[in-house]
Amino acid sequence: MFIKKYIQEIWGAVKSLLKGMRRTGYYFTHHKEIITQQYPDNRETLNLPERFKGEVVMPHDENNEHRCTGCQACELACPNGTIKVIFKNELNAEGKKKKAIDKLVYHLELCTMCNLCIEACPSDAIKMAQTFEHSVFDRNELTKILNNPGSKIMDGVE
Amino acid sequence: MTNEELKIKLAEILPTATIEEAAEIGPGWITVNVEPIEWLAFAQQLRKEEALHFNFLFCLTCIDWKTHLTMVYHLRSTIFHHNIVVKAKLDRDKPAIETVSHIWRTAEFHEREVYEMFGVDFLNHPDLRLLILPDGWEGKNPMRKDFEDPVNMIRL
Amino acid sequence: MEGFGEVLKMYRKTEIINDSKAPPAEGFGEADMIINVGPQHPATHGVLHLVITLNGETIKNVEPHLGYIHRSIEKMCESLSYRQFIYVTSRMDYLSAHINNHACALCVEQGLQVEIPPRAQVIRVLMDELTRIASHELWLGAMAMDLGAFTPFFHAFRERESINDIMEETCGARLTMNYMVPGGVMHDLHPSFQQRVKDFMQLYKSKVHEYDEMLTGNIIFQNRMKNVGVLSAEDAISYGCTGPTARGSGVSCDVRKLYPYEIYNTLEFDEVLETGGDSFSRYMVRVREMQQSIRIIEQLIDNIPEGDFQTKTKAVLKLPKGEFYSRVETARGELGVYIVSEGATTPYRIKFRSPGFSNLSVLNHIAKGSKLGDLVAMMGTLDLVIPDIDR
Amino acid sequence: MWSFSNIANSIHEWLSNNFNPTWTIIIEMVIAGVAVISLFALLGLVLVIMERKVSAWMQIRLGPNRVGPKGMFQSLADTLKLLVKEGLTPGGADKFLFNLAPFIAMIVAMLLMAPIAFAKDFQLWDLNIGVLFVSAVSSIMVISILMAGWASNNKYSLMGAMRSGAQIVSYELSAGLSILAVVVMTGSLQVSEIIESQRNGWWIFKGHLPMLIAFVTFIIAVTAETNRAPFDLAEAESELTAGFHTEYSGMKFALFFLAEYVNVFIVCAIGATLFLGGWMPFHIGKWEGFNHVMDYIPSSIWFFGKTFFLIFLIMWFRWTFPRLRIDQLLNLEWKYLLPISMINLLIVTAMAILGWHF
Repeated sequence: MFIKKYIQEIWGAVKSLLKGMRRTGYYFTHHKEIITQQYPDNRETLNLPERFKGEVVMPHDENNEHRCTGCQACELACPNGTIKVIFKNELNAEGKKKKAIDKLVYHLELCTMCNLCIEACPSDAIKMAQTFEHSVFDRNELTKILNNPGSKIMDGVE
Repeated sequence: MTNEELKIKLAEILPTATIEEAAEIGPGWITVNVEPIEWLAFAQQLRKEEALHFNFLFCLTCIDWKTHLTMVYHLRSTIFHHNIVVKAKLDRDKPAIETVSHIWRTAEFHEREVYEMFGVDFLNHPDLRLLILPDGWEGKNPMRKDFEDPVNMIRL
Repeated sequence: MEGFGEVLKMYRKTEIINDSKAPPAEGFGEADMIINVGPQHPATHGVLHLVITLNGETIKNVEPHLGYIHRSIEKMCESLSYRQFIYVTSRMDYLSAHINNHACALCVEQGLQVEIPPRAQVIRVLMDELTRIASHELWLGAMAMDLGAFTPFFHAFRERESINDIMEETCGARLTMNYMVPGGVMHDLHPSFQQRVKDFMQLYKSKVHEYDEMLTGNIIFQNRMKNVGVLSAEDAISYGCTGPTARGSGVSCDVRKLYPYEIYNTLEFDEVLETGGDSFSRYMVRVREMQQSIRIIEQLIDNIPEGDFQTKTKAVLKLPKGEFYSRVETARGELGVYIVSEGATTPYRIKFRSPGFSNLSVLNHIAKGSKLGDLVAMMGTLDLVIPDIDR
Repeated sequence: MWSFSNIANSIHEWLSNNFNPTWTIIIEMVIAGVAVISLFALLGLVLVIMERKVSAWMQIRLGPNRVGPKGMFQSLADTLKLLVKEGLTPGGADKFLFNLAPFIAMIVAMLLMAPIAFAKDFQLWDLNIGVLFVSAVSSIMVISILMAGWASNNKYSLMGAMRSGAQIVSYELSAGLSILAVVVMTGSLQVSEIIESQRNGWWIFKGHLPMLIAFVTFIIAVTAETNRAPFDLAEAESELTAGFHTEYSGMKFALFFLAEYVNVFIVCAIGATLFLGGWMPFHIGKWEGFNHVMDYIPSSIWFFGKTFFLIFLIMWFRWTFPRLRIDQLLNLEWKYLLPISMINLLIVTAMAILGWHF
């Protein structure tokens, strides 16, 4: 009786081990199941979803105009102090002084891609870009100015 | 047990406590304010009383009100599923309260955390040492309102 | 193992490295030694530091040293507004970031007294369950790796990655989604969401038996897990264990069942309970819980109501004076968010009752007297996520 | 038929004609030594890339594929990296023992090469106690591990070394007993004679079930003896970080690494020699045509094919199974493998006496 149990035990153990080996053996011979990708090689075919939060950018149109009014909503919404709006005074068409953004400083190194600034922006001036290769050799390069030099606010955006 | 019955029962156990019902905390959670001196006896009864059977201490924390500290114990029963909140007001300069780590073992870690973060002295705690802060931490208790972190990333 | 002890005794005379100021554990004998597991150790999956008193291979005492990844999230939140603080909590239990955010959003909504549109509720629950599966998949792989089986780790990642892809498409990020906002969710579902979730469920169902072949049924795995780290129901309650850790000991503690939030009371699912209390029971609870999550998703995926995905809330949120407590069931257990508000735009005090912190405290209790190799199995089945413990 | 023995003989003749006998022997030894060392290096490179590819495919990964065609030179790059790394000796370590340990591991692995017949008539030293020599020398391996563990002045290393000691000492028994089964059948300890006895069929086929059991026991025991998963308790990554070689770095670590792989090769070569007929081609009874075709395949290919099949088997184990615990490991040996192989040896002996084999 004891011998029978002993052998049964061994047989059950061996069977369970063989089952596992069959599974790994299956994957060893079925290379179609491989899921890893060749990352730097597949850059061209890499499709990131349009909602992917890579970094904050400010889209400009062909006339080098953006939609940012400088309302500072993004600056207030940011939990980390990532965004800083710097103003300048500008003369508008009627010769009146008008406040406009000089620089929209964005610290990528502080950004956590939480999307709160985009949600807060009333004029859709900023959006998330799908870039993700952010590594640089100098940390200062991570501090970005989002508006292009010489850019202006688009007409009709308040 | 309904909240009304629970209130009556709690008042029986500890007549000196003030019992209030704070609807916003949870669906009818009862808040019991106790004196720190009475806390240990009250806790033992909460745990032992058959009809109450508060055997699960699921949250233990402290609030710094600048004038005083408040210990907050969230208790529930795994049998009856009723919850209560027990609060005890502590002196801010020399906060001390009896430990409940022998009643609810989970309090041992939570009390160590409160000890280092708020400086509350838990009397008769088996192992009251720093848990999260590095060994040899000197200075103020970090979670108190008057603690200023010398390095503040956001204000850099 | 007599000789082993002798050699260790000799070795001990040469040098004792003990960075702990703790008094030596009770009954620290001549042949005992102290080793530091962590803060850099393959089995701790993070920066957990365990000071272990060993006698040969037998553990006499385990003392966790925490704080290596303590960011004082509770203190940070005191200076963040009610919209902002939610994203920080993704960094607590980063494997179930979504559920953490959910708890915070619930708590704020409780204070604001806002109604969540049904569509948002369904989206939240769907995302929660997907996150739970993803978290359990990672746990499964990591635990198998702790026990020395490397291959299931990659197989588990295959399923997890497909969930992450779904998350990426709808929420915009793979791990720390920040998809919850007070009043609903940030975006509407992606148009291909339903199809991709169905694809995922098909993948999951076609692969789930592989884990039974490679782990659950494996004799070595069973021997490593059964009767290891036995936790009784009384101890589980007393130590404040929640989630699969407590359910493995037969303690019914599923917040989704006991204190249902969102639409959980309308859903059909079982609370998974095992009575063994050992590592294998905890393992089985998690494995079966994944199937329950699949069941919940199956009920919801074709019945997502139309409508708003977000209630409009004010730009600046102010909670009334008072205290608010909300709890959800994360992949690791019960997460409580306790907000004390003074009526300002920022919380006066926030306490996160993290499941990992309480679950860790039980480690010393269950590890005493077992072998060093068992410690790994126990840590694996407690499913410790260190940022969740340290906060 | 092209054969190594012809080459060896012609070299020997040329040397004998040009030098006196003493120089001949010295030069021949140097050639043999160089050959062994280069085989060593080659085996290391091949086995490392093989392990990485096998593990990758089992884990639904692509595996190394950057250096060379399909990543075939990856292990060369690894070697280069390890060569230029700093070989650190920890402060509290016993420097002499610490630095000696990897070399002992290497020397043991090299010694074990001696009695292995790589092809027909291609053997360094066909000594008459070949199998005994192998099982005796392979036990020295534990010394190097113990040395490394002790000298590192690291508790993880020490525990790894201690585990490894307990493990190797116990698994040596069942490995020895299953080797004995073949020795009993053959009646000789000499490697060439053992191979010769399998001319009409490999022992695993000739010996019925008992030989199969002996073979399985042998594979399990040598997996444990070479500290490979699921018996890699000496390294036990998730428990002891890297066990006995936690403190080693650079080339000293590489030597341990290499010794491990060469040991795997050697035990598999022994297994192939004892159970699968060494360089003997695969023959099926009276199928003359088939047997003739099999004979055309060079003997070295037969030998390496069988060896690499066994190596693959051991790798397959490694990438499938979880690790055992130390007490379960010893239970497996003392409660299962040892009694089974003892009884098995009795049966084999009875079979040998009664001639119940083909």
